Parts: sequence; C-alpha cells; structure tokens
Amino acid sequence: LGGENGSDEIHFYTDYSTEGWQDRWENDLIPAFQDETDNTVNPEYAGFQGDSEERLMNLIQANDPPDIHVETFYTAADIWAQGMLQPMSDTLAAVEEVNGDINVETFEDEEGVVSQGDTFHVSHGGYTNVLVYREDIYEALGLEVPETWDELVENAEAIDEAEEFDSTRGFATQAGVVGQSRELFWMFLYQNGVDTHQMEDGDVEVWVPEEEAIEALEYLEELSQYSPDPSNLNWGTSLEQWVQGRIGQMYHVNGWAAGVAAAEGIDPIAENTAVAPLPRNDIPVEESYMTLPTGNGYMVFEDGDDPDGAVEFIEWLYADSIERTASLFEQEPMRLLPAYDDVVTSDAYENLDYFQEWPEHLEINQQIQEEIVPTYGQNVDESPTTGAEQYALSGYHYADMMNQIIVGDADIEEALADAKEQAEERLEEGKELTGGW
Amino acid sequence: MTVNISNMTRVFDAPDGRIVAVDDLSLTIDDGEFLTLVGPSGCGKTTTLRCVAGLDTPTSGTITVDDRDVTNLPPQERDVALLFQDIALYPHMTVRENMEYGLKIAGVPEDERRESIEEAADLLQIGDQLDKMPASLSGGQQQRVALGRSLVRDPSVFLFDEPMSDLDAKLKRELRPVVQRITDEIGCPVLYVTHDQEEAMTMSDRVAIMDGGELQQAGPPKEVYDEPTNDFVGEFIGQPAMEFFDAHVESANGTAAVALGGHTISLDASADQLEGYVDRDVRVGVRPQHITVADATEGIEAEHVLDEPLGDETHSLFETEYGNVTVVTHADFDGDDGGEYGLVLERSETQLFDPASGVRIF
Amino acid sequence: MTVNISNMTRVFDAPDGRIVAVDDLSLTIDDGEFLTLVGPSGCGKTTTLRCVAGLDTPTSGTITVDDRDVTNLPPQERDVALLFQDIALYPHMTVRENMEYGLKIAGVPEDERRESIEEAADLLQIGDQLDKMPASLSGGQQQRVALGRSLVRDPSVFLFDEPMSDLDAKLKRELRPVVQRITDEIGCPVLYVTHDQEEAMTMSDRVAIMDGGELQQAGPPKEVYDEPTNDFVGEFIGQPAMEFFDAHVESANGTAAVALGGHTISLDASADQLEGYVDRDVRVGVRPQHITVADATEGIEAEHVLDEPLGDETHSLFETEYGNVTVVTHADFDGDDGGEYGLVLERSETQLFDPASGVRIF
Amino acid sequence: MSAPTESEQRLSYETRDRLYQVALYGSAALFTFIILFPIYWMVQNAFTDSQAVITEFAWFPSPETVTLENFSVLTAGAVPTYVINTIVVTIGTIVLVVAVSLVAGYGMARFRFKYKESFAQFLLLGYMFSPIVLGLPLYLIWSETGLLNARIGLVIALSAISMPFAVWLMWKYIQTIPESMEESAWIAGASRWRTFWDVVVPQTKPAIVACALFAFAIAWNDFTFAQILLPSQDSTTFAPGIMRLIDQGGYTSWGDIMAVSFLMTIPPLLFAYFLQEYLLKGFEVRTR
Amino acid sequence: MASETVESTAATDRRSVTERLGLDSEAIRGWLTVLPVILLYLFVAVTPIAFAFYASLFEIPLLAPEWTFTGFSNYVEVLNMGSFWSALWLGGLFMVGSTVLQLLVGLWIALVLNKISYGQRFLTAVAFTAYLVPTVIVVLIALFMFDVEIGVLHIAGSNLGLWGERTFALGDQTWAMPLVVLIGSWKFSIFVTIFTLAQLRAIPERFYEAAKICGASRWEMFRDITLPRIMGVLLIAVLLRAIFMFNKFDIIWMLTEGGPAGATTTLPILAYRTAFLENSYGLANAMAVIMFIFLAIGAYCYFRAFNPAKEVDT
Ligand SMILES: Nc1ncnc2c1ncn2[C@@H]1O[C@H](COP(=O)(O)OP(=O)(O)OP(=O)(O)O)[C@@H](O)[C@H]1O
Ligand SMILES: Nc1ncnc2c1ncn2[C@@H]1O[C@H](COP(=O)(O)OP(=O)(O)OP(=O)(O)O)[C@@H](O)[C@H]1O
Ligand SMILES: [Mg+2]
Ligand SMILES: [Mg+2]
Repeated sequence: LGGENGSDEIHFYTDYSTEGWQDRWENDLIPAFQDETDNTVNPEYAGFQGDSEERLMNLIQANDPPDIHVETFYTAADIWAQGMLQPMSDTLAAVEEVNGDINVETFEDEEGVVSQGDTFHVSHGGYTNVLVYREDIYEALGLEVPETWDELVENAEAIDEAEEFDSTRGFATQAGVVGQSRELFWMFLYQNGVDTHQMEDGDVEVWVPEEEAIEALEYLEELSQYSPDPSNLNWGTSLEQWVQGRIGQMYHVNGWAAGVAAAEGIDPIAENTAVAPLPRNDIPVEESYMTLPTGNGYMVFEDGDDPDGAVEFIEWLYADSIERTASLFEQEPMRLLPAYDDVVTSDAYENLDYFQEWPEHLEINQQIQEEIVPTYGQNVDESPTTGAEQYALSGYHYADMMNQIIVGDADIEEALADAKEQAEERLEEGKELTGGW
Repeated sequence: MTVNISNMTRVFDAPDGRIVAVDDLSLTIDDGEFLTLVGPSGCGKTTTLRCVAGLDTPTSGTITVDDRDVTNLPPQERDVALLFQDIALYPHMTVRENMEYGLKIAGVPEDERRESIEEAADLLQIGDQLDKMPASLSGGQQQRVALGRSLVRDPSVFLFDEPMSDLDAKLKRELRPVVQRITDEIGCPVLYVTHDQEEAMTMSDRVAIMDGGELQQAGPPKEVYDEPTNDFVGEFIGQPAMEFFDAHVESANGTAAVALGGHTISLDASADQLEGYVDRDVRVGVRPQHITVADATEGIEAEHVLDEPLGDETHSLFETEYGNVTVVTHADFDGDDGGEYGLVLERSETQLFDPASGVRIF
Repeated sequence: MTVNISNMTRVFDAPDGRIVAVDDLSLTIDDGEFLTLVGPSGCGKTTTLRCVAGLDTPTSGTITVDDRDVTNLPPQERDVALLFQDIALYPHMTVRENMEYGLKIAGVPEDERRESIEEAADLLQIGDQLDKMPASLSGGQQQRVALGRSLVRDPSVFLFDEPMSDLDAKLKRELRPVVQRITDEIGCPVLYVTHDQEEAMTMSDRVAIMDGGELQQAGPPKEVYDEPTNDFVGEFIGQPAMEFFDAHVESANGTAAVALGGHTISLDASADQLEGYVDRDVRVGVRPQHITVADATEGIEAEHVLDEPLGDETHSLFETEYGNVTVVTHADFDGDDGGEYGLVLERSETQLFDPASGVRIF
Repeated sequence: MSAPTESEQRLSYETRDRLYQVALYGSAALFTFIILFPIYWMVQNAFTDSQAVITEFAWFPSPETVTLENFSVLTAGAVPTYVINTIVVTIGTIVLVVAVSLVAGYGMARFRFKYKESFAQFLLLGYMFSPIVLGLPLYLIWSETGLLNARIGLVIALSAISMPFAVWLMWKYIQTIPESMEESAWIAGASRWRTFWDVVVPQTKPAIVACALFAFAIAWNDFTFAQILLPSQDSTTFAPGIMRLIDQGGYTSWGDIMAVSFLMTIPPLLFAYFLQEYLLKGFEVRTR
Repeated sequence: MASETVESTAATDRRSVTERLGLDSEAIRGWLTVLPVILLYLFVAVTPIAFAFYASLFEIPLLAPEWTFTGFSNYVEVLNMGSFWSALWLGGLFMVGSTVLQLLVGLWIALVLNKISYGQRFLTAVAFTAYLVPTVIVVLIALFMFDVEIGVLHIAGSNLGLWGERTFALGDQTWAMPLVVLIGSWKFSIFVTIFTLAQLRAIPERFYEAAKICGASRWEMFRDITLPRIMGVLLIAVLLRAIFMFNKFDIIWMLTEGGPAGATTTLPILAYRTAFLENSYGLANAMAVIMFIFLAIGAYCYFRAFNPAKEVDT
C-alpha cells in the first residue's frame, strides 16, 4: 500500500497548527526549506481529540505513516512501543550543539532507561505543570498565592462567591473522559507524595497508594464544586473558558492561557494571568513527586516515505542557528517553553516581537524557567521512567476514573480499584511490547 | 322536510377578479321532491349544492330546512347525505366499514348498524361484496356502495353531485332506477346535480336549469322540454339539441309567419300574439325530430354530410346556410354524401326566440 | 393499406391461471375502412389493438399490413397512430410541442412541422390553443390535441382505444364527426375500440362485436342491429337494450308461432323454417321500440314501475313475470306507478334465439 | 339526531371552531418559535461584536454592539476554501445521485427482472451498519484508488450513501407516471432512450427535486466522510473545517462561528422556500 | 383499483415488447440500469462492511500494522463487557426516545402545516431548514445556547429551576441524555414532517367532506381518515429514523463525547472510543457487527409486525 503522496515528499503531521503557525509553515518556513534543499514538505494539521488519533491510525494502517509526527512523547508511547519510530540521537546532538542542552524530559537520560540509549524525540519546547491564576482577582479579594491544598480550596471558594467576579469560577477541575483529567489526577497524586508507578527489584509496577489517591480524589471532588462543568473541561476548553474570564484558578501548562488571551486580543486577561507552582497537600516540597517539564516535539517514522528528508527538515529548523530556533517561538510563545538551555536566554528569544509587546509574558516564562522548574525537578529521580510505564500512562483509564468520580457519582474506592486494574493490564501489555522494562 | 334556498349568492375571490359562481338563486325543494340542477360545466351547480350541504357558505342569502336557518351551520350538524362524483369511498376500509361509518359516528350500536347495512346492501345488490375492499369493486359497484353509505343514515336531505358521470352508459341506465327507488323510499327532499340533461329529464320531479350562476327555468321535465323559457334551455334540454335558424317575422293577414331560407312558414299564432316582433328578426328553434328531409326543391337547402345510424333511427348531418344541422331521420335513411336535400321544419313545432335576450316569444 | 389479423390468440399468465384475452381472432380492415371493435369490458379489445400497434405480441397468429408480416415488429417500426383513452399528452410540453413530437422524432424539418401542425390545428379548431399547456385545456380540447398529434404523422394505420370514453355526452357527439372526417381524409385503415355501442354504430363502416375474447359478429351497423347473429349481439347493440322473453314454439297450420305470457304470437315464418325448434323452448327478443303498452287485458301482464321522459319519447319500466322490461313509449306517456298494463310485442319485429347457444334462429 | 335549540348549537360549534383555530395557530407559533429561535439566536450573535457575545447577554441586538465584523471570518484563512469545497461537493453529489437514481429508478419501475425487491431491501441493509468503524476501510480503499483528497472521491462516497433512499423514491415516483405516455412516444417512433429523456425525465421533476434535496442534506451535512476522505486542508469541506478551526486556536470566537453558520444556513433556507412544492410532490409516495 | 390493473397489465406485456424492440432480454436491461448503484454500493458500503466483518476476527491495535487472528474472541469479549450492555441500554433509550419524539413532533408539525392557511409557505420553509442545517452547526448553536454564562437556554432552564445556575446542562447526568435527544429531534423531526406532509397533501379533500357530511368531528376525521392514510409512510419513516438514530454518532459525540460520566455513551460512541481512543479496532468492529445483528433482527421483527413495505404501493 502506498499513499497518494509521492515518495519524495515529507509528510509533516503537526499540531503546531494555529492560524499563525499555518501561515508561518506555508509562507515562510517550508518554502525557505524547499528552496534550500530538494525536498518538498507536505504539512498536515492534526485535528481535535479523537480525530487526530483516528487520522494517524488510518495512516499507519494504510502503511503510509507520516514522516514527521509532532506530539508530546509519552502520549505517543504506544507508537514508539511498536517500534515504529526512528532513533533521533544524532539529530538531537546536532540541535543541542546549536541551542544548548536540552532541559526537558525526553526519556533520553544517562541511564537510558527508556530508550536504551537512543532518543526518539527532538523537542521543540516543554510543558511545565503550573497553577494558573488571575492576579487581578487575587488582588481584589486579597488572596495569597496558595501553597497548600487548603489554601487553594479557600481561594476557590472566595473567588466563586465573590460578587464582583460573578461569572468567574474558583478552580477548573478538568474531568473530561479523555485528556487533561488524567494529568490533573497525577498532579494531585504527586503533590500528595506518591506516584503512579514505582520500581521494585528493578522492575516497574503500578503503585498509586490507596490512601493518598483517595485523599487526592476526595480533594478534587471538593474542588470540583467551584468548577465550571468538569466534564467539559480539557486542555482546549480550559483555555477557552480562561480567556472568557470564567475561571480564577486552574491547573494548566506554562503561560499558555496568557498567550491565548493575548492572541485573541483580550488584554485584561492576558495581563492578569499569572502562574505559580502547584500547591501541595500537607507535605514538604521534598516529599512531593514533581516532574520535569515534558518535551513536546518531533518524532520520525521509520517507515515513512522520506525519513531522511524528515531529519533534514528538523535539523534545518533547529540545528541551523539559535536565531531560527528562537524565531519558531514567535508562534505560541506561551504554550511551550524552549527546550534548550541557551534559547530562553538568547537575545533572539527575548527580542521576539511578541515579548516586545508583552514583556510580562517573557517574565512568566522566565519565572517558570528559573523558579518553578528547579523546584519541581527534585524528586524526579525517584520516579521510574521505563518504556512500559510510559506505555501504561498513555492510556485514558485515569481520565475515565476522574470522569466517573467527579462528573458521575461513582464510588471513589471502586473507581480507583477499576482504574488500577486497567493500569496493571496496560503495564503488562507495555512490558510485552517493550521487552520487559 | 323542505329545503328553501333564497336569494343565495356565492362569490369567489380568484386571482383574476371575483367570480360570481351563484347569482341570486332562489329555489325550493319540497319534501319528497326530486329536484335536478342541470347546466353546463362551471354554471354553479356544485357550488349551490355545497352551500346546501354546509361545505361552503353563501356570500349572501339564506338556506333554510323546515324553517330552520342552516346557512351558517357546519355540515356535521345538518343531517344531509351527499354523494360525490368521485365516489370518495375510503380505500382503507372494507365496504361494510365504509357503509357503517356514518352510523358509527352517530353512535348507533353494532347490531343495529349491521342490520341496516345488510338491508341497504340487499337493496343495492351488493350483499356479497360487504367484506371486500373498495379497490376490488367495479366502478358501478363502488358507486352503489357510496349510495349505500349515504342511504343507511336515513338523512333529512339527500344531495347528489353528478354521482354517475364517471360511469358508462349501460351502468348509468342501470343505476338510475335504483337511485329513484331509494330516494322515493326515504322520502326526503333530493337535490341532484348533473350536467347530463338525459339524467335530469329521466329522473326528476322537477328540473332546474342553471347557466352562468343564474337560474334559467325550473319545472317538470315535460314542461322544460316543451316550453323552454329561452333558447339556452331549448338547446340544453333534449337530444339531439334544438336547431336554430335566423328568421324574419312577417304578418300575413293577421297570421304570423316567419321567413327563412327563402320560404315562409306560417305559424299557429296571430300577428297580435307576436306583437312587437312583426317585421323584426327572430330566431326559430326546431328540434331535429321535427325536421324532415325532402327533395332539394323544398325547404332549406342542405348538403348531406354524414349519417349516424343508431339502429332504430338515424342522425343525419347537413350543411346549410345556417351552419350544420342535425336531423333525426328514419333508421333506413342513407343519404348521399354531398347530395343536395331540402330540410322542412314542422310548422306546429317551431318556436320563436328573441334574438337579443333569447327569451321565447312563442 | 390493409390490415389483416389472422387466428390471433393472446394468452396471459396471471397468478390465478391463464387468461385467454383474445381467442383465435381473424379480422381484416380494408384500406380506408373504419372498423370498430366493440364489446363489454375485459373482452379483449385493448389487447387486440395493442397487438396491432406492436405494444404487445400475440401468443399465436399473425398480423400483416399489406402482406408484410409485422407480428413481431416493435411499435417504432410500424408507422401506426394510436389514440389512448387516457389521452397521454405530455404535461410538460405545450400543445404545439405535443403535436410535433412525432414529426421531430421522424426528423421532419422545423418549417414543415409548423405547417402541418397549423393545418391540423385548424381542422380540429384548436389553432389558438397551440401555445398553451395541456393542463389548461378542457378534456375535449385535450382529446383534440391528442388526435392532432396522431394525425399530423399521416400514419398508415390508425388505432383508437376508447378515445372518448372520458368525455361527456355533448363532447362525444361533437367530436365524432371530427374523427370521422379526419380518418376519411387520411384514408388509411382505422381500428377503433370502444365499449359504447352508440359510438360503434354511428361512426363505423363495419362493427366487430367481441365477447370473452371471441369475435361474435362483424358487419355494417345496420346489419348487426337488424340481424344479430346471437342474443349477445342483439342485447349489446341498440338502445335501450333488446328485451328477452322465454317462450315456446308452436306450429299452427304450418305457420310458426310462439307462446308466451299466455298468448300466442304468430310469426312471419313457416314451421319448416323453424325446423327442429317446434315444440321446444326458445328465447324471443324484441327491441323496446317494438313493444307497445296496452290495457291490462292484452299482451303480457305488466306492472308499471316508472317513466323516464326524454322529451321526444319516454322510456317506461314495467315489472313482468320475465323480469323488468323497458318499453319506449310516447313522449306524453305517463303511467300510473303500480298500475296494471299489458305489453304487446310487434309481431314482425320479434326475433328467436336458441336458448342454449344463443344463436339467432329467426 | 337530537335537536338542541338553534342558538345553542351554533354557539357551541363556533366556540369549538374558535378553539380549534387557536390551537392550530398556537401550535404553528409554538413550533415556529422552537425552530426559529436557535436560528434567530445564531443570526443575532453573528451580527454582534464578538466580545459582547460572550460577556453580555441580550435578547435583542443593540445598536452599540451590532457589527458586521464577524463576517470577515468568511474571507479569512481557509474558510472560503471550505465553503467552496462544500459547494462543489454538494453540487457534485446532487448531480451524481440524481443521474444514477433516475436511471435505476426507471429501470426498477419499468423493467421486469427477478430479485428486484430483494435488491431494494439489500440496499437498505447498508444503512444498518454503524458507519463508525468504516472509516479505516474507506480510507484504505480511497488511498488505493487515488481518490483520497479528491473532491470527486467524497462525491462518490456521499452519493453511495444517499443512493438507497433516492433510488427507492425514484422507483416509486416513476411508477405513478402513466406508461401510456411512453408507449405513445414509441409509437411515434422514439427509441426507448429518447423516450426516457423526452417523456420520463421531465415528468419526474418533483422526484428529482426530492432526491436532490436528500442528497443536499447528506452532502451539506457531512462531517464524518469528509473528515476521513479529505484530510488535506485544501480539499476539506466546511463541517470538519470549522471543527479544525475551533480546535486550533484553543479559543474560538462565538461570533465568528455564528457568522459562518449563518452563511451555511442560507442555501438550505432558499432551497426549502423555493422548491418545497416540488419537493413535497416528490416525497408523495402512494400508500395503499 | 382500476389504475392498478392497467399498470400490471402493461407490466406483463412489456416483456415481449422489449424483446421485439431489439433488446436481448428485459432482465439484462433492468440490471444494467441499476448497475451504477450496485457498483457505487459495492465500493462504498459492501466492501468496507466486509472488511469490518473480517477485521472483527482480529486483534488490531490501530497504531500497529500487525493484526493477530483471534477468531471470535472479540465477540466473546464484547458480550462480556459491562460497558457494552450499558451502552446498548443507553443506545436503545436514545433510539426509542428520539424516534418517538421525532415521530410525534414531526407529525404534529406536518398536521399543523397542512392545515394553516396563513404563512404556510414560509413556515414550511422554516421547518425544512431545520432538517437541512448541518449537524455541526446545530451542535455549535446548542453548545452556545447552553453555555453556563451566556447561554440563553441555560439561563432559561436555571430560572425555571431545571438545573443549577452554574450547572452546564449538557454536563449534567440527568439532563445530558434528554437534551441530546431533544437537540437531535430539533433537527431530525422534520424528516418525518416532510414525509407526512407530502402524504397529507395527497389526501383528497372529498374524503373529509364525506366524513363531515356523516357528522364526523375533527378528531374522528383524524382517526378514521388521516391516520390510516399516512400510516404507510409513518411506518417507513419510523423504521428509517430508528435505524439512523441507533447508529447516530456525530451529534452525540460533538455535544457530549458520550459524557457526562458515560450518560450518553451509546453503542456507536463506545465503538468509536474503543477503536480510536482505546486503540482496539478489532474489538470495535465486533461491536459494530453485533450492533448490525441487533438492528437487523429488530428491523426483521418490525417488518413482520407492521410490514411497512406493503403499506406503500409497489
Ligand atoms: N373554491 C373556488 N375558488 C374560486 N372559484 C371557484 C371555486 N369553486 C368554484 N369556483 C368557480 O365557480 C364557478 C362555478 O363552479 P361550480 O363548481 O359550482 O360549477 P359546476 O356547475 O359544478 O361545474 P361542473 O359541471 O364542472 O362541476 C366556476 O367558474 C368555478 O371556477
Ligand atoms: N398484462 C396482462 N396480464 C394479465 N391479464 C391481462 C393483461 N392484459 C389484459 N389482461 C386480461 O385480458 C382480458 C382482456 O383485457 P383487455 O384489456 O383487452 O380488455 P378490454 O376489452 O380492452 O376491456 P376494457 O373495456 O375494460 O378496456 C382481461 O380479462 C384482462 O384482465
Ligand atoms: Mg360540479
Ligand atoms: Mg381496453
């Protein structure tokens, strides 16, 4: 089976697809690349939840996978586990040469646990989990940036009940049946001092201690009463509601929310969106399982039509000059933080038109880079990172559980037990696929 | 029961102006009387009937039944029976269900219904068709069923709108006596609409002839045949239709005579009787039965066109200076096509009409 | 052109067995002859016609046109014209387009088409309707257009399938001469199907009567009226229909006579002429025109039922031991309902039929 | 029949009639409201400033917030492409459906062949399979035949799913056209094909309109097929296109969406207004 | 009826006619006319369905090109899934609720449109438009109208006390299903209306006049004339609607994605999730096949019970 795409075309399947991105790809980057090399790039923009997967699956089943696929690595762990991705260590090295060391979790670490020495992912940027809040509201209501769960819920209640912010809810509790809700659950697990998996005798196993998990879930359930419809909340819809001023605090990544508000020209929100570390339950920072930023970027399919061209394209984008790398952040600068140490501090980055217009947003990014990430990275060593675990995490069973509990009226213990069971199944599957680790 | 229509007018608003469908019509139908409304298409027969049934409302005028003013009553409250031209049997009901529908609506109990239906069915000779669907019956049988449906209800007024015009000649002749017998039996006023003068003549106690929404004449069949009030009635009633000739009235020694086709026909009337018409133009009307074919030397000059032999008589068509003229000739008559003949009008049977108003003078 | 149908049979396979629609029919239509096929519904008229047109194929037998065997030719290659009962004008074309369709198919150039259509339209008096849509014409006008459509093609055989049965009596009478004139002019063989005996009688050169798929008699109108081959033809042709009485043949001094209703009617025949029927039962047929109403003391006992006055004559219905009998009476006749009368059969006009086979004996 | 006094009877009848009229027009008003209100809401917001749309609730457009600005989305980015693609695909589908179902309907109405009814029922079976899982095989077949990303490919797919119903409708409708008209054309010398064109097709207009409408509804409405078969940005149609738009931004202006929706609602409205007579006649399947 | 005889008469004759028209055989011509339909259908329906049947016998992680043959184990798994049975129940609820509502509303609108004399043309156009507005738009408008802050229906509903001031009605477990049914019916009821209205207009006025003369009230006329006359198309419309609604995916997915907490997860939603979110294409196909079998059995029973085809003249 062969697609309709000529074999010399680089099929570039990306979710860097806002109108700004599309414009940039089609009118700037791709023509420039094509001019400089003999390649042709055929960009295709990933659709929304479900359809994007469907499309990718169609392509794979038709034996015509895209050459480049853009996604956060762990969400594509199932693809990787099937052995369809091409090692990218050399490319990454070349990129690091230009942009400095990579600073996000890409599962290429010294021990090479995940990738057995190879990396399969060239990140564009990183996602950092943060608490997003509205500065103006905090100020108006005299709230403090919360550090603990108790403070968070108090803030939520205060915002929810404040008359002057009538349409603004206290805290977005994402509980969609797929998507962000699983991450929300993980975050609250981590902040309660536990993780989803742990290592036991060099072997990864499902952990999720019942007591802490239930505590977290109960707390989330409590929070959800200050939330707009939880079932409807996801990465995208959370942002949408944020921009509409309907949420006072939420869990999200980076300063994305501020960026969207700015892009839509809703300045009051853009100006007042601030970020902070996610609050913990009653435990010291050291005991919480915080994570490094997660890399989002490029993967190359081994069986694509033109994997070499794909690599060439990625290198052209990132390994050519730090200026070009930095310029790629002109689009969605707040969604992803540069994944390479040198970029964020480079003049090219700081001088982006966007940051000229929104200096406070550059500050947010710096705040994340300099304060939040260092505080958060500390326990990451204790967190296992094996292929099987990544594979297990790419399922949506915890999202489903969240949905059952927060939107539905499922019994917490039962739902948790069910989800854990599925997690275990999935982990087994993952081990099978990845050869046992 | 007596139905009385007085000064009824019905005007329709049509895109291209107002249509006066019925114009100041007054008519009484006595109890047990069979009155036929006859006239050409579009003359307002159906409209009149629908007003009586309550399916339409007059623009002005009143309709009373036994002195009760029903002009604005809905059909449901009038207790009339109505038989349509297009039958209107319900295709989804059996013959029996069709027939008992009115009774069912009226709340007549099951067994009573059964009885009256079987009675009616026997009368109409459809007793063995009761459990069939209407679609499997012939046209004549269907019309019988429709008749039965109206009849079992024992209505106080019986209305018919061209119930037989879709049936063929044989069936018509067969059904006519049936309708007459049944309406006789019920004994209520009957208003029967048709455009077929033969039907009107053969069935009615009285015939009312309409044209252009106006009543032309109403009277027993014999009367309207023999003494039409105007040329329209004269031509409309009777078959083949009356023939007309333009003529001039002369007075010969006090006796009136008409000159036409180069001849003079003296009439059974004195010149006084035709006062005002002497020396003026009139139209002479004669029925084809009262024209005889003679040699070319006599009567009106005529060229033979064709013969239509009917077995017991022949209708012969001639071309004359007055246009085509039909003559009823003997069964054995066989004219030469294109041959010259003379047409002689029977003196005693000529009628005179005013050329402008069409009113019969004599 | 001569059309010759010989030994034609058409059998249909129906769910409930085979239907012999036409049974061994042989018939010739000469050039310029107007032959009418008449018979009750379902007797096979349409089937015969469709076979001639090429819309159906005989199961056996042949059809030739001028010695050319066309039995298996498709309709496109037969050069026939066919006028249907249901008119079949194309509702989406104007009158003109309808009329010129056949010519267009035949590739006749525009201006020639124009000419023949205008000619035909004038002949049919629809010259001013040419640009209207069929739906806006009256039934009669529509049928004229259909006629015109067939006529402009100048076919070599002209077929009609009850072209007038949907029209009312007046229109029929008006169109008949038109059809006759036109077919005369074209001068090809004409096969005209109808179930209306009046139409058959008045229009045809020859009438062919069918029943149950079989030909009963074929001959000029006068002949089939006066000398029916059997009681079916006797009853079917003529109006009102022939009345029949069961009787017994007697021989009185060598002269034959029939006994019925307690009387004896001597015939204009010798006993020898009725050889084999003397002292046996026969059916006597008399046309209602040849029955006279007399006092109850004379003729067949009869109770008066009703009168249907037609103006120039009256049809009176009597109940007798032989069933209901219609008599043509004088225009002024007005019987007492339920009154007793006697019916006298005109001796010279009685016909005798074999009671079993129906064949006319005398 | 009992005879209540005249006045009583008339009164009760008139009251009943008035009640009936009230119920009738009340019903009409009610469902018109139910149907029109969302459309009104859409139109109103299409003309409202996009900031006001999400912040101020208003029953009626107010002069301060009325704007045509939202309609600029119609010329922005890929929206015009989506709309044009949708129109092309819809017209293509209508043409193909009408052509194919007309011929098939004629054949089924006029030719006698075995298994005709079974064939019709077989077509209906196709409707019973949930289309959810058919995406992959369709994708495979389409990429195999090179129809992927070609509007004609979508036209073929949409035509096929409109087909069972369209054929059935044509079949039933052509049966109501008297055959004698065709016969008279044959006798006039016209071939079968010619007769089909000259006599059958013009009279089938109502059914053609009805089938066209049905195809229109399917094509105009289609999301799933377009999503699978026209993945490329340049060839995709409105429904998946607008979903992509919504998805990309992370935030979408309701005003823009309503403006696009408004545009997409106009053709159906015109269709329904001007062709309803034909359409209803076409849907008139004779029962019993 | 007379016309029927004419029709059948002609039908029998035709065989021989066509033979003499120089055609090989009528059947060949007949099949030729439907050939394009068959081809299209093979291409777009039959082959994919066959493929789906085939795929249901494999274990297929969609992101891997390798298929593992597992026989009927997918079917066993589906039948053992609790979520399958609950989705079947919800799907049945959705189908029956939608069909009944659409039937009633569609019929109601048709009856009214048929009777009113003012603004009939415009109102008919309005009604038809609802059917023609793309589902995506219907969904978007619905989401907009149920928006918690500015949604007019949300505000109306919460003022009526149907749901809380801050409850997203489509995200509410009690309201999600009824609302999805309602929104679907807003669009699809008109399907029934179009069918019925066409039929209503074809009922000759004389039937009603005859009934009025018999003294029938409006209700009696409806019961005895209108209903029997439209029964045939109603039966067909109900069958089609039921099939369509049972397989309905897009409107539910776009409105609720099967939520909240599975309250609107009907079988097609479940199959979709299974295939594309849980990545088990083979299992999803087994589901689709089982759904197909359920539907086929249901349709068969429906045909046996009502025989809608017979109601419509062939
Ligand atoms: N509802 C209506 N709207 C407008 N005009 C009408 C209506 N009903 C009847 N007419 C007109 O009124 C006139 C009389 O019509 P009516 O039906 O009473 O005639 P008719 O004598 O019954 O004719 P026919 O013999 O053709 O049935 C005609 O010109 C007709 O066009
Ligand atoms: N296609 C057919 N299939 C089966 N039977 C048929 C067919 N066509 C005609 N018949 C039968 O053949 C017989 C003769 O039919 P035909 O139509 O020739 O009668 P007809 O004399 O024209 O009657 P009508 O006056 O009613 O038109 C009838 O019994 C009819 O039912
Ligand atoms: Mg009338
Ligand atoms: Mg016939």
